Amino acid sequence: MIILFISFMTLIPFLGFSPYIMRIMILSGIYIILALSLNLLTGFTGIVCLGHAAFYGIGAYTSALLAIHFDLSFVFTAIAGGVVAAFFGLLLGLPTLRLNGTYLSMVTLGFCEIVRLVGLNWMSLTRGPMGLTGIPFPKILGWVIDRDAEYFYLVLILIIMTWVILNNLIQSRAGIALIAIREDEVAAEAMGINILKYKVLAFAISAFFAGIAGSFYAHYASFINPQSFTFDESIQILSMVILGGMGSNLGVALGAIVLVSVPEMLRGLQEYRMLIYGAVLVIMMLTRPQGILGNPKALKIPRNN
Amino acid sequence: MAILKLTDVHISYGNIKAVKGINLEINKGEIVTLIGSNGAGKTTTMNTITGLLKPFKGKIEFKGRDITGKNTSEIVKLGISLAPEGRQVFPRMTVIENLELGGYTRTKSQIIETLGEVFDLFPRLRERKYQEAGTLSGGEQQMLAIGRAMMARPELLLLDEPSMGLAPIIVELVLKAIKKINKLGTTILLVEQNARMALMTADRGYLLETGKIVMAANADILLHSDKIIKAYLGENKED
Amino acid sequence: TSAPKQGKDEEIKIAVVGPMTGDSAQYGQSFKRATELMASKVNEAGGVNGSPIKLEIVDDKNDAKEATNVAQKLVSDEKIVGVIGHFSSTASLAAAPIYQRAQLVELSPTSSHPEFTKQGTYMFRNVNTQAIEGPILADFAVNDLKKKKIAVIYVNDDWGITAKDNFIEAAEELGATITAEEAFIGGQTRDFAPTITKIKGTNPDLIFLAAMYSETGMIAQQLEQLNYDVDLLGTSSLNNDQLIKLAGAAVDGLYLTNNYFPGNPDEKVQEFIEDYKEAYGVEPDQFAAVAYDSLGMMIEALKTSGPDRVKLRDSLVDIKDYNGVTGKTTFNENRDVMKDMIIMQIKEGKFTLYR
Amino acid sequence: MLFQQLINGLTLGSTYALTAVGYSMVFGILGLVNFSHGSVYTVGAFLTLIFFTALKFNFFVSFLLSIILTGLLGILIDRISLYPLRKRNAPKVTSLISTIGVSIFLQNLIMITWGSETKKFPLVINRGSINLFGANISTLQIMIFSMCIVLMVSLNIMIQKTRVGKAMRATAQNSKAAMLMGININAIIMITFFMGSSLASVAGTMVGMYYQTIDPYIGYMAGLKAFAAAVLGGIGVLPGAIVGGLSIGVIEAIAAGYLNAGYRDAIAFAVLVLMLIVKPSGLLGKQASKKV
Amino acid sequence: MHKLQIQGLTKRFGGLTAVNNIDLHMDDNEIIGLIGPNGAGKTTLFNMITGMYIPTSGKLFYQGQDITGIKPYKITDIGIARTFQNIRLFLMMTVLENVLIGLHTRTNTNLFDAITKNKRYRNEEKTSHKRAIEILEMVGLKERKDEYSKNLSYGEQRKLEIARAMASNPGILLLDEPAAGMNDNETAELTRFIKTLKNFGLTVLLIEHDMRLVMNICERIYVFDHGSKIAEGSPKEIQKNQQVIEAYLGKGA
Ligand SMILES: Nc1ncnc2c1ncn2[C@@H]1O[C@H](COP(=O)(O)OP(=O)(O)OP(=O)(O)O)[C@@H](O)[C@H]1O
Ligand SMILES: Nc1ncnc2c1ncn2[C@@H]1O[C@H](COP(=O)(O)OP(=O)(O)OP(=O)(O)O)[C@@H](O)[C@H]1O
Ligand SMILES: [Mg+2]
Ligand SMILES: [Mg+2]
Repeated sequence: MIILFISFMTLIPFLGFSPYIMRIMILSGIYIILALSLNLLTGFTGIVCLGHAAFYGIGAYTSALLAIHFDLSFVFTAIAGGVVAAFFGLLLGLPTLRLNGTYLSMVTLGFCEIVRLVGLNWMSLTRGPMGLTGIPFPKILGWVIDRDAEYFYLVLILIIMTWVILNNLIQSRAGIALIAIREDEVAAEAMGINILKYKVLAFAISAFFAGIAGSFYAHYASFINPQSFTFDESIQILSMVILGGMGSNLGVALGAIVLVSVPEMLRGLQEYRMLIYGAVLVIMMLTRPQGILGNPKALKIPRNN
Repeated sequence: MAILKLTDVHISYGNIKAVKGINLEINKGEIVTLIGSNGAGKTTTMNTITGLLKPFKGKIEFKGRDITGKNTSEIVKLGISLAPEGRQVFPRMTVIENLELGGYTRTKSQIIETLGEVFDLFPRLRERKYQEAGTLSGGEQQMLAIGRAMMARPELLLLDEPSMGLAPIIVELVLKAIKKINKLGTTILLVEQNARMALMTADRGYLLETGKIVMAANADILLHSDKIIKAYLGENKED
Repeated sequence: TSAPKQGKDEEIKIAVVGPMTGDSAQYGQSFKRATELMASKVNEAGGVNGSPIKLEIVDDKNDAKEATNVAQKLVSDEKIVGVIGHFSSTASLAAAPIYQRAQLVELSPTSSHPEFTKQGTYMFRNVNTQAIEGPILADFAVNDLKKKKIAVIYVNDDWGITAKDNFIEAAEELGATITAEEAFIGGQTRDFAPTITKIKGTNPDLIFLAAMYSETGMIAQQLEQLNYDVDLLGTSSLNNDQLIKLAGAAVDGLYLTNNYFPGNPDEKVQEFIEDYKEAYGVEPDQFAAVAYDSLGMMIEALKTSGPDRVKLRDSLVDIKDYNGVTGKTTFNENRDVMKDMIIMQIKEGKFTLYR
Repeated sequence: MLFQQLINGLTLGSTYALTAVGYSMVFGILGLVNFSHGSVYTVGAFLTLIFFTALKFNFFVSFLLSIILTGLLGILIDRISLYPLRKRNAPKVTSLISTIGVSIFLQNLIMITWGSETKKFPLVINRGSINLFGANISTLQIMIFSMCIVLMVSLNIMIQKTRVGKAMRATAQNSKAAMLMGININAIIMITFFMGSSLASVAGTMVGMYYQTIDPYIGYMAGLKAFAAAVLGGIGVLPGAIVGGLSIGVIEAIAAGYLNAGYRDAIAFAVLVLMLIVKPSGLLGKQASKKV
Repeated sequence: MHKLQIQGLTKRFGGLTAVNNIDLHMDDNEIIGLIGPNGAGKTTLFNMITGMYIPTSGKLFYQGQDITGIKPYKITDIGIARTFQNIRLFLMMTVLENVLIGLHTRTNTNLFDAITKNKRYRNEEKTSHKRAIEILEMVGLKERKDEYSKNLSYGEQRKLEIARAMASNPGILLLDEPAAGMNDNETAELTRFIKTLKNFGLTVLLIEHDMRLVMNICERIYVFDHGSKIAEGSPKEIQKNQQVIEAYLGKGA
């Protein structure tokens, strides 16, 4: 089944889609990685992160700067992007020792704004609002990726990697520990779970994959500026997770595809486009509050609260 | 005359059928108890009477009026009050604020009067007037939940396991209080795990098993029924 | 490359891209209105060599990522022979590689970022770069107004930064001192009181504003609220009646450069203003004017090239002294324009010619 | 100059505070962050402007109409985008996305109906100003600031002392138990939305007057800052919203005046993050007592 | 050396002394009762033993090791597990998953094992699963293993809490009113169950208001009132203690 699916995916570039459609698919791919990584944090650990775009941006800038200045291979710059993002994830995870709920969400939002504004103002490093241009094509072992099909395969590989790693992680005892933390921190701690350790871990891993997505994006778009990593972007990613169904990897992947495609499909509506998009978002939430593939049982009343 | 009447009431959680067509009647001035093992549907029934859950079939009448599907706030205003399972106090409000909210549908002076009665019944609550309810001990919270339900001076008082978590000496007190307020005119529906105690307090009883009423009789008849002795009282004969 | 076969009356598609939604939507609207006006004019007159012009108005929300999506979509549509857009340099820059690869002209009416036209051979612009406008402004401030102590408030985007850098460089060369250099974030900062208070502390003779009209209006009003009276100088981007409507007396006395002047008695200009007002009920602004001319030039070029992407580029390069509502325009070897500039001043609620 | 900057900061902060109160109220009752609040604020400002300039009503009539209509809009938003979710016990984050949808919708609706260009907001209050210790303080600044204080005090009394206020708090803490007390929680939620949204209209109008301009995007940053202010003060605690708003305003003014204007928001957010780490339940928020 | 030793333990909340200078000890394989009126400080003592509250003063020793002020998750690791008076299950997790969480401290595959799903990981998976099912069987919830725990009735939830606590294979099990919400028959069953725990070698500290349960299985009983220890002894002694009768048992007992 899975093999069938993957082999179908490998065929896609041969089906003669227009470059535009290919571009949408590749972009969806980036958002799938972002949504999967955020799902670990929001869907499983229950931390509503309003700053995921910051990790995405940190990964993008790290990778782009390394590639521009040192002409390094994509394998290296992508991992570096992931690692630097993970480092910031770790930092952001530390306050969770004391902070919870909306207060924590606020800190993630603040972090996102700080990162964007630093990106906007630190001219010597980031070239501020002018952004980084001329980011080289990704190079892997001397192979230069510069065609849509190649980008498509690269993002596909990244998705599969992210998927497998996150999926295995979630099924492991660490994964159940995260869910337990989401459900009841006090009880989780009484079960011997080191809350801080797991939350920091969730932040770092989540940020790592967001960073990887960022570095792919940077090389793919060949131009980045702080505008691409705003709070709105964080919200967009969060919407994908919630729309897709928190805690369901397949769901959030679908959520990503839907939320990348819908605005594209509405493009013809010009100024009505965002109006309709807003309405679509509300309607989607109302029709499936648990998300496309979320568990409907998740909506029943908890007995004791 | 029946003050409360349930006719063929069915209640489900999604596709789990918790209550499967029960008929139940409580007359004015009675103490009626509903007993049954874990998961029999007692709490479900209580919550449905107060409108927290909606039955998918059947009819609930209070004082001859159909209240099926009405909002909880309306039902409460008609004179039904519930001390719920799991206490459900307002954790970040003080004890006295919790009690005042119990009398939400009444006037200030009425509240003050009943407040005194509740405090007399549970002196511990008077001591802890200004403590946040969330920091009370389990038993203290239970006292608060019972006291809060009494504050409404309802015509029909529903108590879901009021003795849970209370010290034996307080349990005795609560049972006495139940009898007393009953004498003063309040009809009571009591759910209790301790069947012996419940049946000794009540006039009549219903036995609920997996969502169905399997026995209904006067309390002393139930107290001596073989089935009940075996399933609910058994064991403890020895002491 | 051979042009796709096309009959006489088959329409020629040109895309107009700009922010139709988002916080710069008003500029996109100007693009849309002006180009539609031009297109209907041309079509009424029989089109280009008999083929009507068909505009495809596209929204990029002034966002780099959206811009690349749009570009990709446009290059895939073979019917489209040229693109007017995008609005900001950021969007234009982001999209440039895609147009270049597909050999589709990207003529931006407004992108003044120096790097923009260096992205490839298909990028054109119809606005003076700040490298040209900055020194003109600096010269005016120092030599004409005789202001030696100048404070700068600039919008923290690519345009604002190049504008203030070019201005400051030229001004300092002419012997002026810059007392303060304060940034704000476009579409986000609305409160300028702290910045103004700070600038007031440095006691400049003049404040140079590298800002769009909406923020300039706010700055002027807040200056007034704080009872601070100082001369203001701005760029051609302020040439918009909205500025006066917004800020009224607060902007009286403000100087600005320009190449489009509604008060220009030139028949062409007056006709444009009339038609625009009739069609949309508002006065055209600077952005409308440059968009109008941009499409005008593209149509001019199409007359000789026919609907072919590559040929269109070549014939655009050759355009000499196009006589539009923003003056005479010629592309230089970098596909940048050099337009003459005038100095205007706002007096009693009107833009007036100062020099 | 420091004094002038403090005044600047306090005025700016007051505008955040007014908006933050609305956030805080809705959060206090429903435990959810209503991201459409920023757009509601914009609608409020536009309604006042439209009634005043296009329909030529008296300013105070316009203001009042805007307050009422915006309040009703709040109720409508709840009914359409939140109530159905509440009824189905959807997770809180779902409501978050739903309100974001509403926000996008409203913002674009404003843009389509009233155009996206910046509009002049008439100055109705006399612009007189006084000079205090070398600082310039306008009547409007004094008015905005006092409005803030008056609202803080009166709202706090309402929440703490009145029956409706108590019902609001009860609903916030345990809605099921609140129903059992005979509280009509739907009515309470409606009142909350009405009040929160009409406060947004007050804030929008005040800010419109202060900056003398409005555009469809004023609500975006204002919304974010107000949310930050509400959280900083201790979300759900009304005086906290005011204190939080004022603090952020002052921090911003100081950052812009003495450090770097480009970083002013970054500094404001950084201070916010640090303060929250030091005091995790906000400045005036009480640490939830953890009884196990 | 006692298995658990408590010396002069005190906890104050503002002006209120919830636990006042308590000495208490437990030895291996004992079942000890802890009773007292509502608000006497019993749950507070549990909270201190498990690290959830930091004692105002006094010391705690587990097998001779000072455990005062240690973080709750480490206490569990060391070997003390508990249930909560206000049930705290992971409501959106299944019955089985709840028990698997209980096994957390007794499993030790790391992230690398999990991501690669290697042999070590798969073996441990299998054993934990088996163990969890065994425990569920013991409390009679095996049939409901795939149910969300929030869908269980009150009594069933109590049982699941005990099962979850037992999963960590604790040296000492702290039970806070396990029989609350159970009827007499179920309580009797619980009594038997706790007795079997003793046979498995467990040490149990039990808070309970159901006197039949307490008197039936506890070897020694401590009685608290207003935070202080007012009595200590065998069930027989306690039942006759006048002070205990007055403060707690009442005449009905
Ligand atoms: N929210 C819910 N979702 C699904 N099933 C539920 C829910 N609440 C209760 N149930 C199921 O309904 C049945 C009846 O539960 P109820 O709580 O009414 O029992 P009870 O008689 O009060 O039991 P106890 O004595 O343990 O309190 C049980 O099988 C329970 O598992
Ligand atoms: N966090 C807290 N803040 C303030 N007071 C507290 C706190 N926790 C407990 N108390 C008080 O300390 C006393 C002891 O509470 P505790 O929960 O230990 O009682 P308990 O003996 O377990 O009673 P019960 O049998 O009713 O459960 C109670 O009076 C309670 O109100
Ligand atoms: Mg029950
Ligand atoms: Mg207790």
